[in-house]
Amino acid sequence: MAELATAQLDLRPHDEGLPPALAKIYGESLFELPRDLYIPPDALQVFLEAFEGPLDLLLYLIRKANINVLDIPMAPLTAQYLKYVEAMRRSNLELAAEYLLIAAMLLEIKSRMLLPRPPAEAEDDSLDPRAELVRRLLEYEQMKVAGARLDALPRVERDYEWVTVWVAEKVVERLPEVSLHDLQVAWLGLVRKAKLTQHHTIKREELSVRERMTSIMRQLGGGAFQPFEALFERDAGVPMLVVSFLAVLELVKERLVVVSQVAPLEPIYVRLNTSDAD
Amino acid sequence: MSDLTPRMPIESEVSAAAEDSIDFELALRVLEAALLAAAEPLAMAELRKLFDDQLDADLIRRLLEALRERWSDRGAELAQLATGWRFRTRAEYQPYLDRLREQKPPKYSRAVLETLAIIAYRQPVTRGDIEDIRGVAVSPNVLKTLESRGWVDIVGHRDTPGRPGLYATTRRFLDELGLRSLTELPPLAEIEKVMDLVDTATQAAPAAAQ
Amino acid sequence: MSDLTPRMPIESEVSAAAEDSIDFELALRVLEAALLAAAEPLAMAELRKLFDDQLDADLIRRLLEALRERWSDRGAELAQLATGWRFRTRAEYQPYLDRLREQKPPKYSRAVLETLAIIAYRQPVTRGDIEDIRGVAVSPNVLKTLESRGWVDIVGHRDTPGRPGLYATTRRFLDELGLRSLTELPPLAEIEKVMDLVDTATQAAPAAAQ
Repeated sequence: MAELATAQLDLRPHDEGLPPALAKIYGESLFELPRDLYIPPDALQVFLEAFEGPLDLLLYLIRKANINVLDIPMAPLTAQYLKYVEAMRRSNLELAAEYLLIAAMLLEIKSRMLLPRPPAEAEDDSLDPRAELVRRLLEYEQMKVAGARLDALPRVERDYEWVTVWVAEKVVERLPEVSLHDLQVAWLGLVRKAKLTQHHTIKREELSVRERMTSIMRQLGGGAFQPFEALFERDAGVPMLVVSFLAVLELVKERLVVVSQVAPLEPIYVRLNTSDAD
Repeated sequence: MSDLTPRMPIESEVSAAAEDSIDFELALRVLEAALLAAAEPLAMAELRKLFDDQLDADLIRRLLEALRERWSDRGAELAQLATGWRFRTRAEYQPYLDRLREQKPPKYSRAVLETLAIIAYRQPVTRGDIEDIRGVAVSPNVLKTLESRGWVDIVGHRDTPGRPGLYATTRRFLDELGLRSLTELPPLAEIEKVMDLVDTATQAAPAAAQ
Repeated sequence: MSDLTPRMPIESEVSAAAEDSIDFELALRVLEAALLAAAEPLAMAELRKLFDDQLDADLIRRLLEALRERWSDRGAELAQLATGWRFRTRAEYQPYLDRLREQKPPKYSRAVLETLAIIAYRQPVTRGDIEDIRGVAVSPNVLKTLESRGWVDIVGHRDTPGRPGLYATTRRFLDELGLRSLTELPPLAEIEKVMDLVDTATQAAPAAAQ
């Protein structure tokens, strides 16, 4: 049977779907299956690793022998496959269960093909014992080719790189934004919480006085005496003069400024109330 | 800027356009800056946001075409991907860029590539499905490799004993292989026709086999 | 490519250069691709590595100048930094790019807002005043936040024990809130009326609920 197999399987090179080199053995690339049965154990190990499994090995045998996958000569193929399996076993190589499974499948197909079929069955296409094997081989080969095609697609990192240009943005810390509404709500919260009854009635006039108080305090910021008249802008109009006057009164009342006059009718001076000046 | 809409903004016309060209130029540069700086592909919705949604998608598409044309002879190119648009360097300069690299990008084994192909073309599939097709057990490392690259993930579970995970490819897989959708995957070898042949062959076969 | 060395590779000469221009173009594109893809600025040593150290630093500097010139009217620019060269987007397009970032501006805490409201409406006030109104201690951080923002400052000291600082709002506070004067602050009377209504309602509500 062994001779038969070798004789019938023409191992002409076939350049589709072959691993580029099966293995390196003693420094030489192994491109073809050895024709004789003896394969050095090291080589066998590497040889086995070159295949992705029994389907891959079978496909290789079929493609290499240039057999029509749709009309597989089961006897020689099975024989050759079994020789490799047997060789692996003899070399005590660990043999994946899948290889034995396919071996069993091949033997089963071969034996069924040797049996004469009942005429009824012969009518049914699907009952060619090889159909399932052929389907699996073709589907596997399809995915094997698809894997190679995916690998051939230009891929990031290997074939090109993403462009990510640095953003020139100045590091601006985003500051919280406050709206007038926020202030209203905050005050609302205070009123609700503290139940302010007296303080919270703030009229526009009062606000303008308080604003003027602040600006007068800024104006007096140096701590020195300033003439009272300096606090009043002549061109500001009567309402503003009143507001400024009220502001000074309020500042005096709150003891924030000190007003002094050396003698009646002498110039009036104002300065911030600082304790060390007291 | 909306007054640009009727114009065909192809590169050659840019210089011809009189007042419009300023806005057109500005829009092109804004797009260019945003796409150059983006860490991910920018989808149309984001590109529109650049202009406060004032430019419609059609116009932006034409601007992108103009931009792509403008980049046709440069070190990088504008690519349309599954999740949007992004600049990438041209493959022809990669040999030079590789000189700056400390380590080579990973090469994937046939086991990884075949598994990826099965997930890509047959998704969603369980590990069992993959093993059926490949005829061998699938090592956990193979799936881990693909998952950690962000190319596949589990999208659900099949309602069979053990509730095995169903694997599918991600948008990132498409982006990183330069595809806009799964329909752009390389076509499969035509197995259906072959299968027809199988049927025909098996009809003829019994005679030959006997 | 070394035969390029004697030429002055400025942009205007590129077209003039006959055979050399091909290599010059190639070198420019390689540089462009590498700089566009780099995550960090590329130092001269790395740029030279792109060309297997076959181009000298002087030539590369001239190439970079040519590249910079070529990018002078685009969405990004070539910048020379302390550690090397890199592309960066132009600051003028930043406002557009910012639109892609949906990050909301941070918010001030209630303590900060209430303190600000008290200073705005009741100025000048001491920290004690603020604490009286708020009914709780005011953390130094709260006032520091407002001071460092430039919205409040100390305009004087009250003549009481400890001479506490008097806080008032600044010109900048008005500017940044779009007010011409404090009198443009929202009148509180109306809010309080609403408050009264709310209070009445809440007083009425329990009765209704019972």
